[in-house]
Amino acid sequence: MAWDKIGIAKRIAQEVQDGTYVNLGIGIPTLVANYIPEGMEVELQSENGILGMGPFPFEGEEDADLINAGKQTVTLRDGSSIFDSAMSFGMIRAQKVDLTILGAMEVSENGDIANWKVPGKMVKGMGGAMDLVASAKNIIVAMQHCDKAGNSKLLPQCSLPLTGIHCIKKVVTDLGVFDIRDGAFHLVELAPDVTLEEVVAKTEGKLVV
Amino acid sequence: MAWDKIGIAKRIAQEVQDGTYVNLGIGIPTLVANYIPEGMEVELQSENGILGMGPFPFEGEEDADLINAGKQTVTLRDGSSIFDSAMSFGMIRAQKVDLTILGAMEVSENGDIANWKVPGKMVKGMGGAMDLVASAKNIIVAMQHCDKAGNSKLLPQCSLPLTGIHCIKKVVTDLGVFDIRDGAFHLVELAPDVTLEEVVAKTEGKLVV
Amino acid sequence: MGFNKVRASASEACEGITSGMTLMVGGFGLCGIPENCINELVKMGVKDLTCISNNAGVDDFGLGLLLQQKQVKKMISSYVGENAEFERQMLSGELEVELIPQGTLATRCMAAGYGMPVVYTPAGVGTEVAEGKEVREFKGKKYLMEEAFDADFALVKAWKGDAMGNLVFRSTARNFNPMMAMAGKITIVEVEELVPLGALDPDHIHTPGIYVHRIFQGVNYEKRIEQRTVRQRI
Amino acid sequence: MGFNKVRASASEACEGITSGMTLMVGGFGLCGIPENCINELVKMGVKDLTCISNNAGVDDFGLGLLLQQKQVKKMISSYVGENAEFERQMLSGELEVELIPQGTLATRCMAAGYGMPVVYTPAGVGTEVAEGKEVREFKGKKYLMEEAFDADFALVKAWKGDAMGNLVFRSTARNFNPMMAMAGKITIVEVEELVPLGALDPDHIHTPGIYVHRIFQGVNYEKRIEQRTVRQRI
Repeated sequence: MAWDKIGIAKRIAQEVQDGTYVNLGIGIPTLVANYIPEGMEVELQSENGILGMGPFPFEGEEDADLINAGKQTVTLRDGSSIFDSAMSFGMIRAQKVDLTILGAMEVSENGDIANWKVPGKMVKGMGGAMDLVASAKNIIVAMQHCDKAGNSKLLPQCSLPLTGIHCIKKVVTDLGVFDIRDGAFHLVELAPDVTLEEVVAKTEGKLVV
Repeated sequence: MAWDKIGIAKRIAQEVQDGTYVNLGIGIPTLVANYIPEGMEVELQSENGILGMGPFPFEGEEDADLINAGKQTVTLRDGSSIFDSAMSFGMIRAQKVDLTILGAMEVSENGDIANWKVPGKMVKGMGGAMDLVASAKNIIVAMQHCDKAGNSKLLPQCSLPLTGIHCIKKVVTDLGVFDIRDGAFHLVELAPDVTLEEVVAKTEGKLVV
Repeated sequence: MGFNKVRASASEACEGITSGMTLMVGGFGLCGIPENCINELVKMGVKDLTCISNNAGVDDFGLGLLLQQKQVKKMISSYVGENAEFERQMLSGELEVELIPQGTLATRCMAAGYGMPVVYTPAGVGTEVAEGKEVREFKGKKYLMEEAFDADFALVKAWKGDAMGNLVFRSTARNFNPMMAMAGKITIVEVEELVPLGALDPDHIHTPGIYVHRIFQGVNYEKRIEQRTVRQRI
Repeated sequence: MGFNKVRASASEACEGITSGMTLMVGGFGLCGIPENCINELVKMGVKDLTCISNNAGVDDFGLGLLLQQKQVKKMISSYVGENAEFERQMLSGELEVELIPQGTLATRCMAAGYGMPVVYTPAGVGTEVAEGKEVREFKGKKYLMEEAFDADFALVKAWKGDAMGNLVFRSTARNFNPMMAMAGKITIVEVEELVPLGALDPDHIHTPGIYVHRIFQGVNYEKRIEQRTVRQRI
């Protein structure tokens, strides 16, 4: 059994360290918040201007003025703060956010990432992704190992327009965990019941096992 | 009778317009606040972080946390705001402050100003003066026409280290009011009982009468 | 006369906005958007607008209302995905779209408000966003030079404000509003509540009034929620 | 462990500051200065410090205390006039002094906190401040390129703070403190009151805790007034 989305999120949650500030992208990364170990203190940054983001509100307690970067209604934890978008991206550029977790369409063996644009398709925009990947000290990508057509998303080089270059340090897919360094994907861990052969077959970029 | 300090301040107060933001330097410029016509709304900016600065506090009501750029205890008017030094100089650079009034040691006929340093003497620093003169839309200098030795302070070019270049639009001295444009001091008004001859004799820079 | 910033209505406040102008419009998604000003622009019928705004609203709310009326020539945004009419106009070439990173957008507004002609950001280095831009290295890291925005008007939504234009924002409805308020050549602010002078604590003001040229109390705020997400009570 | 930012005393908070380091020190004049940290530095006896601070205190208060003990190698300030010992050391060449415009000082701190490698400012163009600096013209106006500051520690004074490092400043004691808090590689904050988590309104926080590494409640604040000016009751 390869990891499902929750499996990926749970595995990434193990990478989160106590006493850190973390920015979670939309999709699987958002799920990571649910699996951060009890007793660990982690503050979530939302790039629209929150530190200390809490869970979704109880029904009836939604506040139109309080949303996250995915435009979802959220809550604030004790000790949270609100700030404007310039300060938010200022703290991102100044590398005050310890860890960024985001999704991707493609990642290359030298750490490039493509996650915002498919030529010929409707382009929605990069939002804050380019700022995050250009500045973050530590970035983990959460994604499926292959696209729906079965093509590897771990590539020698990205074929889609880039979001950022030389920035991704770690990828967690349904098949396993991979560190990116020295121009290669280094296998760190296989997902349960995933074989090395499968990973080799499905990884187009340089793989070190 | 040439103008005394209060006379200079009163004359400059006539230049202040209703509904404007004004930054007053230390010395004579500070006095200007006392002579702004009744009924006129003017907000004073203090570059340490105040808009809407009020008069000195009543005795016993001084607040160590509330001072102006001259480090004097002050008060806040209704409608005032407090901000940090970066925003304060940001609004100065962005030319949101309508008028800056400050003192000078020398002003040249092309609008240069020197007011921070005398070589060989203890140098205290430029404080915010260089930022103010480099950015302000409209700057009026308040000063004595001559130094204590009787030398003109309205010069062809400044002899002291500069604070800023091509920035001063108007000078009000004990002898009169002078606009600076086209590389000359243009006499606008003589102080009471001051003769043109005296001004001509005491103005070393190019004078247009 | 005095500062004379208070306006009675959106229509008074929006005077002088004409076709072809560049407008900054505050808000993130549908949160903290100047609803009254946008409705007023629809009424005014001004066209060929260039809008600097992080998002483009949804079909029937926010900037989507201007798009429906084909009043927008160009959008400068970071994310525009929630709007079918937008997509149609963009794909058909009726609407020009410049997509820029969200932090770059925020910082280019801020630069205008802080009197900085340009700022350097690493966002977009090595991507198509860098095309035509100066790339410069500082301490071993590459940055793009990005210019301060230049907008004729900024349309801003605040929670509370006073007659001097001092503003307080509420929660994440702050987002781009303070920077845009600082950046507009003329800044128009609508507030949910116009409070008496002296009612705002000077230490709590997010945007000092010096940046604000006109202010009015808005009406009928809908404050629509784009993604209503809740958890169950246990 | 968690974030573990709270320290019991100035002495715990200042751990790791050693001779030869560069420190940012908040405050304007004697207003909003980190009194407890400065006293602690005197006790620690660290020497050869480079201090980035708008002013240099007076003879017996503020940074003047460090100058008395000859602990400062270099001051980077905009105005330093209120201190006889300072003047003596400067004229004798014992103390190196770099005078820079006040706005440049503020903006170079801000640049560090905002991850901007450099900023452009017109302050000092055509003066000796411009010597050795890049001058660049944008839209017909000349600017100097100024680098972000790089400080080992920032010593900051706030009014209230919480265990997460969120800060609220009081009145003009704010001044340089928020920017320095954002700019230090390690930021140490002393507060008049350490309040429980949740006691600060998230909308009123001036400095989000992410910038703050250590925080403690200071003691015995003197808050000396440099120029006591009053008006008479009529």
